[in-house]
Amino acid sequence: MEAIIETRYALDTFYFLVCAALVMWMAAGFTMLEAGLVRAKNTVEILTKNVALYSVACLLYMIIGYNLMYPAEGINGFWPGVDWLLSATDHGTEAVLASDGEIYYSRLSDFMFQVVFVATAMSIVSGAVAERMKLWSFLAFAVILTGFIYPVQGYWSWGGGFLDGLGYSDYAGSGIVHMAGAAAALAGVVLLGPRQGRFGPDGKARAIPGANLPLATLGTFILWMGWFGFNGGSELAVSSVESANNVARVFVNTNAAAAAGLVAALLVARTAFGKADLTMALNGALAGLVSITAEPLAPAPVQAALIGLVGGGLVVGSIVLLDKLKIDDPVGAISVHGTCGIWGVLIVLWTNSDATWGGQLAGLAVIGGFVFAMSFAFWGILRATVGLRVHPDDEAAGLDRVDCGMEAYPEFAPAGGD
Amino acid sequence: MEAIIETRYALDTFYFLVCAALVMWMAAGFTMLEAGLVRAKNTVEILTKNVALYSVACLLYMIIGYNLMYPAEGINGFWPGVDWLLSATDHGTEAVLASDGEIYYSRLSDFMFQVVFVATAMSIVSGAVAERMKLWSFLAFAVILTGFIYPVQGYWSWGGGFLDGLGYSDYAGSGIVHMAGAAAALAGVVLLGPRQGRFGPDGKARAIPGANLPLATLGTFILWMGWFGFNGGSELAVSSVESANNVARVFVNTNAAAAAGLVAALLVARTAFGKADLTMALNGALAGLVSITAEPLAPAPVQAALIGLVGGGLVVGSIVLLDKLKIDDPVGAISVHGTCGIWGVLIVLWTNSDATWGGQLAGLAVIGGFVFAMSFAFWGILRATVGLRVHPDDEAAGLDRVDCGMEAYPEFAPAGGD
Amino acid sequence: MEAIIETRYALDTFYFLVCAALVMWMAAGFTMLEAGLVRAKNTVEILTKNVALYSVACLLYMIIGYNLMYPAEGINGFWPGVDWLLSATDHGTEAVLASDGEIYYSRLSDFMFQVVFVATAMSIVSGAVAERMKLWSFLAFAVILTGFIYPVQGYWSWGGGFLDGLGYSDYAGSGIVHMAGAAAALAGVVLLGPRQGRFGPDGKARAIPGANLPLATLGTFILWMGWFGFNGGSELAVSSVESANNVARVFVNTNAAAAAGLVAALLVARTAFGKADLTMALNGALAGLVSITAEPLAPAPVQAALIGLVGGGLVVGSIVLLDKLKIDDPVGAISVHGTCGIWGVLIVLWTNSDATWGGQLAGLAVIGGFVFAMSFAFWGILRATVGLRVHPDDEAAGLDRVDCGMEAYPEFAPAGGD
Amino acid sequence: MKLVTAIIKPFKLDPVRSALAEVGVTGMTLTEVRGFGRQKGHTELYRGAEYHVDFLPKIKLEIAVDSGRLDDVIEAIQSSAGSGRIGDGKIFVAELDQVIRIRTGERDQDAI
Amino acid sequence: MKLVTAIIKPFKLDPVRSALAEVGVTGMTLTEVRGFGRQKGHTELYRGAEYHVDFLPKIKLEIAVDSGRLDDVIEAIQSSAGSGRIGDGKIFVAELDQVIRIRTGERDQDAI
Amino acid sequence: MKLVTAIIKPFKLDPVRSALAEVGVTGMTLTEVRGFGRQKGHTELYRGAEYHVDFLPKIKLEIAVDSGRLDDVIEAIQSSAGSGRIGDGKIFVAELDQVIRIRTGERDQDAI
Ligand SMILES: Nc1ncnc2c1ncn2[C@@H]1O[C@H](COP(=O)(O)OP(=O)(O)O)[C@@H](O)[C@H]1O
Ligand SMILES: Nc1ncnc2c1ncn2[C@@H]1O[C@H](COP(=O)(O)OP(=O)(O)O)[C@@H](O)[C@H]1O
Ligand SMILES: Nc1ncnc2c1ncn2[C@@H]1O[C@H](COP(=O)(O)OP(=O)(O)O)[C@@H](O)[C@H]1O
Repeated sequence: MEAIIETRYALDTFYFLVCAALVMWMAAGFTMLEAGLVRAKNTVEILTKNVALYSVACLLYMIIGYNLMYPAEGINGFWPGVDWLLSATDHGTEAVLASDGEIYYSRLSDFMFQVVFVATAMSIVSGAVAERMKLWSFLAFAVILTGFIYPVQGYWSWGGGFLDGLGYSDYAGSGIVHMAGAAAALAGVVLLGPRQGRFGPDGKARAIPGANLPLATLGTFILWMGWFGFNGGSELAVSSVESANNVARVFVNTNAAAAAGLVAALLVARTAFGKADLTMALNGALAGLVSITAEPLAPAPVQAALIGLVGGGLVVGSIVLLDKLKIDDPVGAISVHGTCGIWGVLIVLWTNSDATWGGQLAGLAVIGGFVFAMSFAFWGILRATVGLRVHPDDEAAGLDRVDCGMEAYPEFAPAGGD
Repeated sequence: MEAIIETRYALDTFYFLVCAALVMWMAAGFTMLEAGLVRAKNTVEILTKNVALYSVACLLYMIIGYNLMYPAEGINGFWPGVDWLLSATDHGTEAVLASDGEIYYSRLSDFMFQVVFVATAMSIVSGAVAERMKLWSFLAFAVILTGFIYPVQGYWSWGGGFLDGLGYSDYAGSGIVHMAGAAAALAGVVLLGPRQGRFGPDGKARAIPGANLPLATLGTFILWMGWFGFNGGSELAVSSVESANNVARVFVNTNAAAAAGLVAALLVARTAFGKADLTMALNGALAGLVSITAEPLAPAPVQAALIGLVGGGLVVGSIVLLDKLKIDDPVGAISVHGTCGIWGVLIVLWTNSDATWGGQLAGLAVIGGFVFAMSFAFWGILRATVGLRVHPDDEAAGLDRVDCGMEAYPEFAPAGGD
Repeated sequence: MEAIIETRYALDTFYFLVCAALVMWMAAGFTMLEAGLVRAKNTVEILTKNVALYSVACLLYMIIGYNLMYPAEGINGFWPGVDWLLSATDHGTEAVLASDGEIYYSRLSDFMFQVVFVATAMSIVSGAVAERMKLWSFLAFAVILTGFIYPVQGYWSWGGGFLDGLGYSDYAGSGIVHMAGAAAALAGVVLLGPRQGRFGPDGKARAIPGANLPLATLGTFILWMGWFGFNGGSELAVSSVESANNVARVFVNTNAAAAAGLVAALLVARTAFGKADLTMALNGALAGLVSITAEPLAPAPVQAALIGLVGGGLVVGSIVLLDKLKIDDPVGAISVHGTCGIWGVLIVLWTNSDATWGGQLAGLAVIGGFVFAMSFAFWGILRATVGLRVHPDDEAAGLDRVDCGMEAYPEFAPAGGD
Repeated sequence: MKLVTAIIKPFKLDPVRSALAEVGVTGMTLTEVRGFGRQKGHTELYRGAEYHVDFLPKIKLEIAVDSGRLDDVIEAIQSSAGSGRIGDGKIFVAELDQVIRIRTGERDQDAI
Repeated sequence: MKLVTAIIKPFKLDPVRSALAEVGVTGMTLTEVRGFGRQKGHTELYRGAEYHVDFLPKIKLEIAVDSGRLDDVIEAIQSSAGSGRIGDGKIFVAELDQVIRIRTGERDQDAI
Repeated sequence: MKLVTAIIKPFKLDPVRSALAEVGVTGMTLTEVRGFGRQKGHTELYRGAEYHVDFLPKIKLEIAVDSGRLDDVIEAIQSSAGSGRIGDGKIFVAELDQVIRIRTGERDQDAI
């Protein structure tokens, strides 16, 4: 019997780690997606932002974030209390055996899984503010988001804080991770303004095509794959028949929602714009994924597909709408993660009878409001001090030269001229 | 004891899901491989085809395909009967415990694994018909192949139909997946004709170099990695000593066959053409993988390497031969999956004493004949109605502009002129 | 009880195979990293080298290398004895059950895990000698390194040879794999000389920018992900509470070291050069990974981060120093794997109280000395016979045309002129 | 007929094209070039080693014009391409013997 | 000596090259350019926002010829580059003072 | 004023630029072109099928010079661009009517 408990502990831990590796892989997905959708002259900078933000997120979450989000004992439902540095100790074999199944996976495997989530939230931001924000201001914000803003609101739902008490239901984080990232991004974009030439003198949106669509496609596939870990790992266990079934269902639903989202966006774009817009299709897949993330378990696969389908349609509309509002989001991150994050949180009500309107709306309002407000404040401080935006000449010449001193494709693309 | 059964069920399910994620990843591999081997002006279109076909495959297999291929009860050995929509129910814990090991993994994990296989079959087609076929005709065919043609022939072997009864042996689908995909592709290519300028006025083949060989190489590595899931998962279990050993052996053999295929193709190309042709080497690795797929378990690793070695040599010859026959396959898909699929099915006879000449030949004839004939019919209907091929001017200008309205590399490559 | 032993055997085997797939994936990482950091005109050749070296490594290790490194019975602590061809037999169920936990994973899964390690060692070499070495000379060396040099020194530590007896401690191979690869690379680079134009007439280093930095970034992410398998799999077991905890800790530490290495290199480069050098940041992440590889288990996560941090700083200094010494290493492989490999082996002393100065220094001296000397000899023989370096005109025109007869990006980049 | 060749900064393309349209220019040919002149390039560090970017990206416009329109065209370019900063570029004017429209075979004035 | 500059559609390169070979042209220089003229570009939607492609890909061939061969060369280009559709391109002819072959130092006629 | 156009081998750019600097040339415009001439291209096999590379990569330098400096400039290019092997390239010289510096409006000699 003890051997069985050990084996199950081992299996659940291993499952967690496999899922963590998949979610870590999403960092590469965001990087490729964003690098494909910006212009050549801003590519090194977006790459640098992405590798650096992942690293900053991992370090900050280790230094403070994880302890904030999952405190040994929170001060109250709002404030988790401060405790520095991730502890290295893990559950002893005896404690596990004595716990009667309560302790069923390694603490550090939990950290590993959680740390890649915070990186995901931050990755959402980088795409939306691309091609015009100062590198170091961005990284300063990354410190704040991953070390403080994200963990605190995470504590409210997943760490046992007051949102959990209000019955807010968000399986893998449509709201807690995705909408949170989008709210931080939106605050940044509002303060930052659109890229030069993005809106004509007549106010109409003008396209700025991405430099490398195969890269954007690869990024989407990576994200799709990584999402199996993101949602699949959020079951938090696999070692019983029930949890194994659940994980399988989460995989199937996640995949179905993504596929339906892609098809919906492709068809909507074809109808509205007359051509098969690949970038919309890619956004559609991600929209489907975000939409199903708040509840990938309860729906039947066909329901999951429908949820993704609506998400895929929504994202196209949202992107066009943001253009109308002159909110410039080069990669569609706010629409994918924000609009569809909200949709995902609300549609939980359809399939999960435990969820309540009150709980879901409270979650949206609290997370969206808190993250937006805090982000707005920090972005604002950065703007007032070191500045958020590069010099217009540097924006014209490209951020790569200014911030990084090198070109992404020195032999293919003419560097931004001056 | 019950806990053990549960744990093994969980382990087998988890193993299945990990393998499914790896096979899903192959969709990215095909996409990158094909995007690297076409010209810049057709790249967005091939990307769109690939992301869309994967999505269509997932939806169609959920709506009808899976039930066709694995019916609760087939009508007879040929016709599985119709049953719509994937059911959401999975095995209850009690049923599992009572089954005496008969039920040992989640039904939905099985679906997840199977659905990525059908996508693989369809991915094979997109490469062969690249650079000249209409996007929407292609996607219409994808609906037919993944919703009907593939599942029906899949039922005959893996679903318990008549080919299974005839003793056809195909471990992971050299015939059922790969040759089937190649047969559908061949039918399409025959009806479609070669790309403009592919064969000179003198009838000699002229090269049309691919635009991005690093992408093609990445795609090959992705496929190689994903194949561990493809073949490794086809053992269908891992939780006993024997099955675990088998999975390990399948991994080792799969890897050895790919490595040997690559080396063989590289050396053959070097000898025949005088230079180290990277694209042939990549095809060689895939050829080795396809060759071993019908029987990756029975051979000793050295035998596996020899099987892959022959496959790697065969693929080079097959590509040159198809050129002679004026069959234009931009990525070599028909040679890799068709020629080596046949070789893979036949060489089962060497190492698996249960396989019979009769069974293997029957499998090849039935699958190849059925898929080719049905595909030819559907492609033919499409050609007669909406048309298969883009206008010659549009082909010259590039499919990206016509079908997708955007360029893959707007800053690097001049768009196809007109 | 028997069922439990079987399940644990299965779990440990499966874990091994998952880790092996991740390490195999590192081959793609090295390929993309190197393809991104060379010029367009040498890209096909570096791709060909990488796919071929992986294949050669897999075949040679199967033919002879594995048996050399892990002989049934070594002749003595220095010489393992010769035994050809990987055997196909694996542990029978009875033997496993009777072994009292001694035999706990499949032999072939062990081979699978080990074979991807040898490929890693060889991958390190290809980057350092890029853009000027003859393809076939390189592949000849790959045969020697993977079939002989690496396995023999591997036997000394991991196969039970004399270094093991001296107490040399190297968990996952900072020395045995990484420094070994770097030593082989250094020997090659010394005999090969720098690329044309790399050092000015004044002796000062001149930059030769890489052609595709998104590819280099992707490669780094792939390596980072694969390293979870590299280090995580080196625990060799996961099925008990303790081993599961250990694997989790290895994951966390590996990730922390990489993140800290990246941040350190980015900051050091920013301070020293004035700009955020992306390529240095990427090297920093890899430096962190190599640094933690000799002991990813003993450190607390914060210690792991510090170890990686120092590694990330070291690598920048080492790259600049090698430039001063006119040692031309296009991708920084010698600094990443050599300098940080040494650092990694030494810093084991900080956190692992079993390690001794004597053991660690002996390991460094023996491995570094043996691999460098043997490599120097073989490179020297190759140079004296078939030659190591391409003709200067061919180097100017690009290796792609000479060795492979094709261009990596025929539509984007002008081929190297002549 | 004259061939006017203008080397301009890439981001000035749109204004120059508009200005030319206003003086009745309906055709031109654009080449991406790199220029070297008084405007100095820049030195960067890549992995700690220096590299010099001497040639800066420019756009070359070639415009065949009727001699009578020459001054208008020059004036249009000059007023629209200038940023007042070094590196704004140059205009070269050369004589054209013949101009032929391939499609119709029209020549000279009619072909422009 | 004359410098013949032909702007043609990219897919006409092969026929033009053959036609030139037939009239004895053994050397030329090719540049990838983009052209703007009567042939209108196209407007696309990318993510729902418009962008205009005004300049279309063209190929520019520059051929130094002996004045005596000029008419043959023009004729060869005209007959091989035409598709009869708008955008077929232009031929410009200008005078060359000198031509020098770098390798040998040969000049003018001999250097072509 | 003259416009000197030099077609050279790409790897000769650095020596040519230095040689030009020595004779006082401070500005030039560079275009990546492809050349066809006596130097034959090469035939490759890609996946067993042939393809011909007829046009080889070259660099075109355009240099506006004062007529008085013409000979120096030609001499500088010729002595620095030659490798003595076929395909070294050509120099073309043509008359320029006008040169204008956009930034200042300076003309002709002053604008070079
Ligand atoms: N003598 C010349 N011949 C050809 N092109 C020139 C010459 N001088 C300058 N140019 C071109 O004009 C561009 C601008 O010249 P530059 O001297 O930098 O600035 P400005 O014209 O403002 O003095 C250069 O980048 C180059 O392309
Ligand atoms: N005035 C001009 N100066 C320079 N190039 C021109 C001029 N007019 C046209 N061209 C070039 O010729 C190409 C074809 O011209 P266009 O007017 O579109 O068609 P067509 O020659 O059939 O009337 C253009 O794309 C452009 O490159
Ligand atoms: N008649 C020509 N008109 C324009 N460019 C030419 C002509 N002949 C040669 N060239 C250019 O000069 C380059 C070198 O010419 P080529 O005949 O190969 O060698 P060489 O100058 O040594 O005889 C060619 O690649 C081409 O760009």
